[in-house]
Amino acid sequence: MTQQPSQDQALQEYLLRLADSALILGQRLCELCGKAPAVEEEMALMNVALDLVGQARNWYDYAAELEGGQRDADALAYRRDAHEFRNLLLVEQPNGDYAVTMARQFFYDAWHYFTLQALVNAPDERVAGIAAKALKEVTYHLRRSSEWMKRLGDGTEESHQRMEVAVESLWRFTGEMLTADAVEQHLATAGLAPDAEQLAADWQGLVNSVLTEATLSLPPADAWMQQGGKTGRHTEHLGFILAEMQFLQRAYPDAKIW
Amino acid sequence: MTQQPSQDQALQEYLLRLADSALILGQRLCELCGKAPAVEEEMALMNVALDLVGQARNWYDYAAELEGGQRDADALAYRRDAHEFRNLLLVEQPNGDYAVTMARQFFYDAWHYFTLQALVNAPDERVAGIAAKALKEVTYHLRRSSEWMKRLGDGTEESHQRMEVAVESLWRFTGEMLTADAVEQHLATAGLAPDAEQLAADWQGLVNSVLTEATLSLPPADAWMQQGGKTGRHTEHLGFILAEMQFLQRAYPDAKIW
Amino acid sequence: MSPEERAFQEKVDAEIKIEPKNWMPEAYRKTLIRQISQHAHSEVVGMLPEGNWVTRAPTLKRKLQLMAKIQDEAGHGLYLYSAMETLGADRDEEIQKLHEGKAKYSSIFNYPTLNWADMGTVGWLVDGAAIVNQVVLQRTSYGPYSRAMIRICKEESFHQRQGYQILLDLMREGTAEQKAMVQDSINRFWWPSLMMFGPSDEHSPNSQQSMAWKIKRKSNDELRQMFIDQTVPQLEFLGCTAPDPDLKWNAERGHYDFGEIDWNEFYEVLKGNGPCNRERIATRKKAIDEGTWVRQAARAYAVKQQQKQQNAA
Amino acid sequence: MSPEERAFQEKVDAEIKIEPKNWMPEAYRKTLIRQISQHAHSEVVGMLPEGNWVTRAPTLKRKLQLMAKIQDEAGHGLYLYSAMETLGADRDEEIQKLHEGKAKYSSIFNYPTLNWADMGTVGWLVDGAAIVNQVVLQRTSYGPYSRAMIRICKEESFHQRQGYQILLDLMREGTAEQKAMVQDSINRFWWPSLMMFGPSDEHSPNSQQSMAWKIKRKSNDELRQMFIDQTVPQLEFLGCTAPDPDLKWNAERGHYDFGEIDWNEFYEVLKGNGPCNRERIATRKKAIDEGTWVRQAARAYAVKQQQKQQNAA
Repeated sequence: MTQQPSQDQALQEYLLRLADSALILGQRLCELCGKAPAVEEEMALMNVALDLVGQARNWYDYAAELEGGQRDADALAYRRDAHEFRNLLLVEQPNGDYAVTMARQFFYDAWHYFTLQALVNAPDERVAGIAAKALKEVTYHLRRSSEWMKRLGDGTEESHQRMEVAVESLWRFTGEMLTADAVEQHLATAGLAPDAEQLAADWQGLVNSVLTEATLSLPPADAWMQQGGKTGRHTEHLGFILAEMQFLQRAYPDAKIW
Repeated sequence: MTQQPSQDQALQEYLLRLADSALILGQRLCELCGKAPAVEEEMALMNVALDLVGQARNWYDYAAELEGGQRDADALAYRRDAHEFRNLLLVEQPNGDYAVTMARQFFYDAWHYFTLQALVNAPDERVAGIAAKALKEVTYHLRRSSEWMKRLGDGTEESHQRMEVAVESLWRFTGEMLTADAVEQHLATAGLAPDAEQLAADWQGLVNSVLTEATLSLPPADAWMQQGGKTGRHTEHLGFILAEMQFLQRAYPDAKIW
Repeated sequence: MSPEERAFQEKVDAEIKIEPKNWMPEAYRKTLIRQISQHAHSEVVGMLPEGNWVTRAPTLKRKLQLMAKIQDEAGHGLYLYSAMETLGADRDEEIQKLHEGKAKYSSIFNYPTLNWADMGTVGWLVDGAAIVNQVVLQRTSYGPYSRAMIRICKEESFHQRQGYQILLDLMREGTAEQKAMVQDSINRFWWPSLMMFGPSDEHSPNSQQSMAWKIKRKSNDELRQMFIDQTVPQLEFLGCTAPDPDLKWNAERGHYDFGEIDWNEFYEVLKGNGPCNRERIATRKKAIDEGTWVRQAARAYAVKQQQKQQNAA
Repeated sequence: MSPEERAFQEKVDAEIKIEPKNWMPEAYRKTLIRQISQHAHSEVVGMLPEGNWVTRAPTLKRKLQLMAKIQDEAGHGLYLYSAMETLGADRDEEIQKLHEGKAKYSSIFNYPTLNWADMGTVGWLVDGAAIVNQVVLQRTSYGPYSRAMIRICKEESFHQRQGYQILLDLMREGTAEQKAMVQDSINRFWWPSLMMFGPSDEHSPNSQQSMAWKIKRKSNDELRQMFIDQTVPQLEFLGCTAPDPDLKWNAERGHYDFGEIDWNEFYEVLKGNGPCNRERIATRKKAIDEGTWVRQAARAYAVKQQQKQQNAA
């Protein structure tokens, strides 16, 4: 029984990681509003972003409950500074060109998909429920971003070149997703987080097969990986994202409703 | 004597206009840190920005005193939202390429120079003093930006073309500087703001001569002019500038020192 | 009138929808292409003033609502471009015209969104004005356009209620600063919304023929009056005012009287001198220009896939 | 040793400065060009982590201080490039090498600045470490470099005190959140600052010759120890801790003992795998590349003006 609170804390922390990553990627996609390469993409990007922010809200709601209700989902999203955010470094990277946007999405979607697949079976009904709903959405996200990897990788010479650059430049942010720290190891044994080895194998398998089909080079397996997002040590980008996203809540702290 | 408070209010409003324009242009120049076309330009841009933010602080200090001291200069700079800002629309426009950066600077410097030249003789010692100090700095700013107008206008074909585009695209924001509203008219009669007609004539004279020397086209005299900055109706850019600039003061409202 | 023309007009008069394969006068086709493409462009350009706040939406709920609204607008753009294509027009060409300043879009989107309450006001007033237009267009004579309108109107009405709710919440439970945002927003959007119905009837050139073809079904001034009559009670319910000292109920007419629109501003915005005309077009042009390589890649990939399938067969 | 070489070495030994026109060994020239260009690049790249916060400085006073500091750094870059040019090197070529990853700059700038307190810590620890190096370099054998160092050191000391004052103010009068920023900042910058002195002496290849030429005057480990000894009391005065459990006063040695540096991290950052290597170089390269047309225009204009003057004469 003495383990119980510590597992709750670990779960709370883990829920914030899931929520923050979804929110920040959703936010990055919001930045693209009106700037996508086609109207169809406007719709699809906003659709994906909408799913992600919705999922973030569900995870925040549960995290807030576990915390004891001092803060609600909006407080978690809008009143924490960068060092308190637990999102993956990958999702805070700038949109770049559409190759970067899509490579970032694909690497994340693949991780997200296998993560949710594990969480669907979590012994915590709430986690399993949110994951099940999210998994349906993310299955589509992954299909879509995989398709774009192939279209751009195996499209024209220019698109191939751009996608090679995108994959190479984002690769260093993928290691963090596949390495479990103590929090995640602890939860994995309780079935509340995916088994790290399995997740890494699944992710690498899928990524290898999609990159290969997309005629793209596979970055070296021993590439140096950046770490830090999950423990609040971010890149310089996150501060600017939050300054914009949180402005109204920060500037009008007395507002009770919006 | 019943006029006195109204003149103080007008002066307060006018000081905010001077301060906000200097601050926001300084902020835009800060965004260029590390991104200028040469190290010499890094130094010069930061130097100009430093002068402008310093001048803004002086004007804010005085405006805060006239207000009665409820707010200090930092509160004026960091705790007002966009609709309370009184800067010219010109200075909040994005940096664009270096032609845009320099055309924006030149149009502003020319206005700034003639404005300060008038304020040096203001019957208010404080205003005259701040203006005198600023005028020395702005004399250099104007010389520098005039030089760049000529270098880029009469440099290469590419630079000429870019400068033509820059001048044309920013022209619509220059009318606001040269049109006095009731506040400025009221102050002008008391010698606390430049005479609008004189200012417009001086500005147009200088701008015409520099553009001509720079082999650049003069935009039509009857071009449509955007208005609103001086009364708080801005372009969509200002909100983003403030979200970034004010983040720390907004996010840590309890901080007494920084 | 040729026999074909007569037959066409008889169908229109009998409220039978014209379908893509039916014969239609060339001028009817052109007018429709112009009108539907303008409408499609408006949906897409209309995403920009909202995109301006979607990254700054103040709560998760409002952010999700705004994102859903923007997604709907992209969807409307797509339906409308499809309806336009049934008339033989090319989407890329029409978009090209937009970027060259040769095609129009609703002028309202040349006004900036300057505070959060604008997300309410745009929903309430701008979508509200659009709906007044569009409700009538549900009965327009061209089938695909009429059907697109029916679907779009339903979603727009939802957006309009949501927009009004934003304002109502702020006015009822907001701080003084928030209430001031709402009034400021209404002050800025009131007149531009009235301008959305176009010039007054005496200055509206194409209206007569469009009425006969039932592309247009009510005059600009009629629609404007309808909008004002339905909007003023909502404005009063909010506890806000309009920036129009002449606005008042006229019991004799059974309508609200209102002040003279600043037609000078209207025509300046139309000419490209609105606060955001340049920015809106520049943003859209940049998106499509910078997306060229993406669309090319997608086409190249599709061709390769097709070839592979053919080779396999 | 040739007679020239002997004469050169005798001057160096006698602490007589070598000046640009004096004969010098080719290896001395090359080593100096490499060292001074690295130093110049470091000043310029070093503006970026501060540029990251200059738009967000929390008060006008701090903003002005930071702007002045950045301006000084650009100035330092310029002096140093000038000193380097006296050795026959070309600034553009050396900058090109930087952008191609062939020239180095201080690795410390590959760490991100993540909170406002970093603007204090960078001044205190990073400039502090730089000064320890530079104070010694004021007596370096090459005249122009030595003189540049004297001027730079003076300004750097000012920056360092200002940086420390930021931290002191936050620790004395700040909120709990602000104090946490300071400690977090020190935790992140402590080890990278110690790494600024380079590899330990046993792994430092070029040191011996540089010592003989008096380009270098103390070993990496000596300098590192000096820095630690002066910094720990300041750290304690702040009321903060270092992320090093082995850090403690050794009365016998009369120095602070400290833990083993993570040389793996050091070499990874050197190889380009630091948190910001790519971003820093990409930013600089973009600035110079996108500035090409500006510099070309300035040159073209200068030529035209010269011609005009000649024609007039």
